[in-house]
Amino acid sequence: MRDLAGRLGYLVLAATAVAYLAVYATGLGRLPTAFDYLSILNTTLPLVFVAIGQSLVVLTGGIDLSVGGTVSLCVAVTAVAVTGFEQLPLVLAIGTACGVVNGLIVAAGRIAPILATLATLPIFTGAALWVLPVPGGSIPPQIRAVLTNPDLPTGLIWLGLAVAGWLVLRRTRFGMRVYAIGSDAGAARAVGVPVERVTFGVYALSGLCCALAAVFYVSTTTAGDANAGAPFILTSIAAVVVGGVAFTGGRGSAVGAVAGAAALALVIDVLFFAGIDPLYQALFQGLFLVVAVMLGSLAMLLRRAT
Amino acid sequence: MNLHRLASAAVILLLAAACGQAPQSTAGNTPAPDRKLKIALSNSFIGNQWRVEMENVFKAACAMPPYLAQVECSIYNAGNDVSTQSRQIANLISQGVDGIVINAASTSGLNGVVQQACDRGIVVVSFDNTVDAACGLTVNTDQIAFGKQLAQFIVDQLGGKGNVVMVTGVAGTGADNDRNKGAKEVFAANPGITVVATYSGMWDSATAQRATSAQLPALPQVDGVWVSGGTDGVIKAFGAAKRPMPVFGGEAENGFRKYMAGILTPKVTGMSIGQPPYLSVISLELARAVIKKEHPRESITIPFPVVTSESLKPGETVFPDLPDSFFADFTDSGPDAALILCQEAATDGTPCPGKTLTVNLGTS
Amino acid sequence: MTSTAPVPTLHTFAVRATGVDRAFGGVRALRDASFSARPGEIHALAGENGAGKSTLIKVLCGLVAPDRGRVEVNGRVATAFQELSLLPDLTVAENLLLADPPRGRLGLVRRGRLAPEARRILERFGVDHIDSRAVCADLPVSHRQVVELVRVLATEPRVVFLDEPTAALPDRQVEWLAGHMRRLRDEGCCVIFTSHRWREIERLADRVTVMRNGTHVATREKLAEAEAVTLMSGRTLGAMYPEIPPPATAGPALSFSDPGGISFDLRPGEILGVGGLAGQGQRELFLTLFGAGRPARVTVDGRPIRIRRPKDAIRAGLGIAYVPEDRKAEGLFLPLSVRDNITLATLGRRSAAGFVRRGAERAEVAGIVSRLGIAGGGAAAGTLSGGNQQKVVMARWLLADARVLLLFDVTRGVDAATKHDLYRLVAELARAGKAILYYSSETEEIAHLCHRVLVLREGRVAAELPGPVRDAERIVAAAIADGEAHA
Amino acid sequence: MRRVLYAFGAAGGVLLLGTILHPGFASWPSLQAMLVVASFTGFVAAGQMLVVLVGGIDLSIPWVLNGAAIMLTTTALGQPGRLPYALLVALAVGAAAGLANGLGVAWLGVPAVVMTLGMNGVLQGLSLGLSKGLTCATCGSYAPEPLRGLFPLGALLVWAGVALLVTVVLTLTTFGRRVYAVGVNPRAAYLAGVGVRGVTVALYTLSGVFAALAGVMLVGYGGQPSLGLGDPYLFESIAAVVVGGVSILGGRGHYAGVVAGALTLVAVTTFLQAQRVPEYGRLMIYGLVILVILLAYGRTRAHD
Repeated sequence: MRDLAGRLGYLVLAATAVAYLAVYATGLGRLPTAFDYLSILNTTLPLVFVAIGQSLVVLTGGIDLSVGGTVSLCVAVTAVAVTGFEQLPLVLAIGTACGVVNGLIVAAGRIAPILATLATLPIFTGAALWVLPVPGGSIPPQIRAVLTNPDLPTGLIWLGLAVAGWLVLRRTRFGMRVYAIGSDAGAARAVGVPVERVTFGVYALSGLCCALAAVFYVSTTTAGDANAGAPFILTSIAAVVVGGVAFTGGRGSAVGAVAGAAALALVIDVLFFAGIDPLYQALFQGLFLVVAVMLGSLAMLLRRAT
Repeated sequence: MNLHRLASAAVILLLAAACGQAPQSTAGNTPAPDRKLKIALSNSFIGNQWRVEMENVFKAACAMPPYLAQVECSIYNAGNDVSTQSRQIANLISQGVDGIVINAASTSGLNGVVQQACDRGIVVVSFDNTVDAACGLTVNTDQIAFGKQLAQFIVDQLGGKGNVVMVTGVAGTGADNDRNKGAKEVFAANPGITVVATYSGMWDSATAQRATSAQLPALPQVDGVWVSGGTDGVIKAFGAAKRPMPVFGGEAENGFRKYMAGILTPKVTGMSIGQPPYLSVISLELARAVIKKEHPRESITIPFPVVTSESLKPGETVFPDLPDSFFADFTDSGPDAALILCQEAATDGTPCPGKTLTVNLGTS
Repeated sequence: MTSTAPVPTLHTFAVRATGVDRAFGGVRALRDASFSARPGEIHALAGENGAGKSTLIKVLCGLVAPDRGRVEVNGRVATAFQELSLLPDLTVAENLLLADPPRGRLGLVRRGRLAPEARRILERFGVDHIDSRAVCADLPVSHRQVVELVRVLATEPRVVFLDEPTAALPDRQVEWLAGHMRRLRDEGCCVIFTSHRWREIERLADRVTVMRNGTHVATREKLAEAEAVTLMSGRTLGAMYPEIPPPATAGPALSFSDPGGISFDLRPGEILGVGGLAGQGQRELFLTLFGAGRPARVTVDGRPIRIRRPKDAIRAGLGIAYVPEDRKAEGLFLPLSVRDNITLATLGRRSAAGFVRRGAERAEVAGIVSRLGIAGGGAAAGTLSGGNQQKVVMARWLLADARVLLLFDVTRGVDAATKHDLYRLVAELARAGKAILYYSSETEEIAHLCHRVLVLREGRVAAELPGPVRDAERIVAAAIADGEAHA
Repeated sequence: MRRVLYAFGAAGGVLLLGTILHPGFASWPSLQAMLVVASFTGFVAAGQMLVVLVGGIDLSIPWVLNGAAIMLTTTALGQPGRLPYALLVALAVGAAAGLANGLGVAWLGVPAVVMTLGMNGVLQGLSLGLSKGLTCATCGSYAPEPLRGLFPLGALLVWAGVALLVTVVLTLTTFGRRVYAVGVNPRAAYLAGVGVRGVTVALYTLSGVFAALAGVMLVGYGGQPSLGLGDPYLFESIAAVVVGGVSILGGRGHYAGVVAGALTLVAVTTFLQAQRVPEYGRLMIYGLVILVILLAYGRTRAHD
């Protein structure tokens, strides 16, 4: 049953995918085409990356509300400053720097993560507005062709790399320590895990993931917007919980969060093809979130009962 | 329980379905003349009155001749989330619609998917918060002129001398920036005018009221107020603080116009310019006309309806029975009107009884 | 207290602490404590609960910085903590190999190798009945304790601290542990352990250091139990326990009958001891009776009553009270005032229309505080000493007029003087007609304080001894009789 | 208690700075205006604080507030006679939403973040769907006159009433004692016979009621609801609660501090606007102020 809770993300994704196929087929009388899959892939990628970063933080028992600001800032910088591949490291460095600031406040300042990142959220958002006061900017087509090519599934490569990156991370000592801290920070410290350093690293990685998400965002939309990050705050948290990562830390995986992100994207399509009155859409999205997580809680309860 | 395998199987099924399907060209460029056109409205956020009216008039227009017979309409909201809106537009492409009318969550955020729609021969018309993508058509008012005209009105009323407050909109959006830019140009050109405060009302009456209330006590005498949106809130704040009413230049909220018309007291002197909600209907007509090849493939800029305290007409440009937050310019007026709509179209989205809608796209 | 002896090149000590002070909040856990242990010896650290053993270990292994004083360590240190330091959501293998996981090329952890490698370690220590892929939270406590010990022993340290390593171990595993301790000692390692079982200290230790009240009392090679107890408590063995009055002859205050194998009557004024090795179902029994475990059926004054949650137990027409061993986790609200802590369970009785009647409350609190001699009445509960904290929890239930007291290891972590107070209090409560169910991890206490002792094994009553038993060995004997068959 | 003083100190500091740079910044009319604006945050934060006191969080505030505001106007139809009934309906909407949150969190074990986030969506869908986007032309969606007449002084009295009520409930009643006990140590509270789930459900319900009250007051202030009415209050309520010295881990904090927190936030915003700091600078300074206060509290944590 522990396994069921851990695999919640895959199950929800599978169920949503089946529902998607069903409503699509009944609505249009055919199955989705390559175009549909490609556009799902490309529009989901930014959330996938933010969700990976968020899941790392949640695995240590924290939460990162500042992802909204970090994504906004990196989107702004990407749209304004990136003229070729050589500037991409700059964006990644800025995202990581945002994460480093969070990491310092959380690990060294010993401020609760939700508060630390609540405070840095407006700071990063303000910086984004400063960089890009009006939506605009651009991204060089050669970058777009490689990242989110509208005609070729290049996004699959990056999705694969992201998942592979996670699997590699999971196989480092750092990865093991992330779980150790989330499971019981006090005990982890007692067995010699450098809790502060790992916590710091996790927030830095979350910042890096936000930067990656921002680059993909600009690549799909071809321009920047300083308010772009705001929706990612709550959707990334939703993706993480739907993906079966426990809020108490220590349980779940970033791949689950990726599945959760994909499921959330598919829900939009399910609602679309099911012809739900647009005014009621939020209702179903809210229910989806609560029910998905309730299934997870139920699985845990059953496990405890056995 | 092998749920994991089950899940994998479902995903594989999904992918298999992807490979099994040959990519299909979706929409033909010229539909058969007898077929109903499919035109969809993709709106970003339904969270304010203007957007609701905009959808309502769209809905009403679709239920009125000639659209009733010619067009099959659908409406989608994306909750101000760019990726949701992009998903919806992608799904519209899959559905094979003929035209998409967009009010965007981000002027830049939909460029990618709009380009894809264009590539498939779909006519894309964006309005209000328009899309940058070059292939798409736009229907809009001139936002810089909006800012300028309101500012000029204030300057003229004050005789070129006095203290002015600017209440701006949602920072980081194109419309806010353009309006502010226009206004600042005019104020800067008049050395007698001092801008004593600039703050954001978020295009929301309640927010504008709160921000103004908090500001006012620290402000010197204010002679004119330029408001990007939420004007009635600003007036209420002045009233609550018992400050003399300055000259207002603002949006087309019914509440503002009620003050201007003296329906609410105190009567204020002002100019009200609207971003008309019927932009959605004009966009619908443009899309229809372009698809039917009745109109060149061109963007249009429509003049915005302007009223002053003197020119207001109850029942036409100000509505005593409707809420303050209502946008009073849901219909155009006058002999050269782009279109005439009835009240219930805006309030309930129901068609105006026994009326055929004629939309004048102008000569452009 | 020679503070700066030059460090010899050939170390005569493996660890050494000199003049160490350490306080937590207002409580001084260590005061001018000194300690030294040599390589190649098994060194027992003895002392009552609250004497500072655990804190000293934490200071010696570097987990807690001393406020003052000096700590020297030679060689790699590994520590098994009293409160287990296993990570509950990780597997046994991950826990064992967290510090040094098997790595392949690129330095990546070979996750496939984790379980087999861990299994090899478990085999090496002869405990391969534990599944290395199991998640620790799912294991029984004794297995977790074994995993914790294996984790420590497998690192081949030069200095090993084992804090109460046998507390949750069945006897056979104690033998197993003893074997490994001796092996390490013979390999030149310094093994330091604490235990509350004198038998183990006598059998295993080459030297014993006794601590009391956070400071060093004596270090000896041979130490008889009687003398040790005197050293640890500062008083002689016999004087520790008060006379217990005979129980009332009235009918039972409470009858409990569990199809699982435990049933008993508890009479007013009776102190019924629950003995046995640690983790044999004592805690579950107490929680069940209090409604915090499985739903329970009890008979009170001939009436059957169902207890499904603590509220039921507290009401139930009889007032059952539970005083837990882990005050901080289960009993107290540390940042709240002593008053708030004491009156929480009885707020309803001192309120009018939902408002607390503060006058009545003040008077009652003042009464109970002075009756129990709780020091620091107005302060936050967190600033009190362990003994006073325990009294605060007792006070809560005395105010509630509880007729049945479930006292679960209430003397854990309490200094000798307070312990003595608590014994007197227990006797006094019995005299006042309270029915008391008593468990302690120190079997001595049960042997001396109880009218009757139920010895539990694997959740069932293995024996019932009439009390006072006086000789703790008899309880232990009853607890382990034919126990080997199960282990 | 020290944190409450810090919070008031912060508010006073900002007002002082404002007065130095802008004479009249802390004059009574100015103060009164700021107090009114702060009161909205204060209402919402009262509920948020109660939930935070037991280690929870309420993210459903924006649409509970909106839903209640819409219910009020569509029920009252602008007629003073219907006001009491409409008030009851609006607050009941808040209570129902809060109750559902509480039941989900306490009985079904759904994490508070998820439960309340989902509830926000559910309420958004229901509010928009059932009110058809609020465009009920016949109902003249106005707050009845008596409610509008509350401003400014009446509203401040309502806030003072709420402050008094919350403070009295938390410090003088048995319920308040139980709240702190649950917040500090839920397990021990359960073992002391406190109905932990009941307390939790009650607090979430109250949070819903306070969010609804904020909606009612905002409608009275602006005269009518707008759909984005609740959006600013989500993060602002959390910020007011933590600036007010309430521990996010639960069990510690006083409403007096939250009042100071709400005032501080409004004073900072007003001051920055008066300084004509551009939007991006305002956001950054706002964040920095919260951060500095948090760090100041962080330093004192070891002592209390």
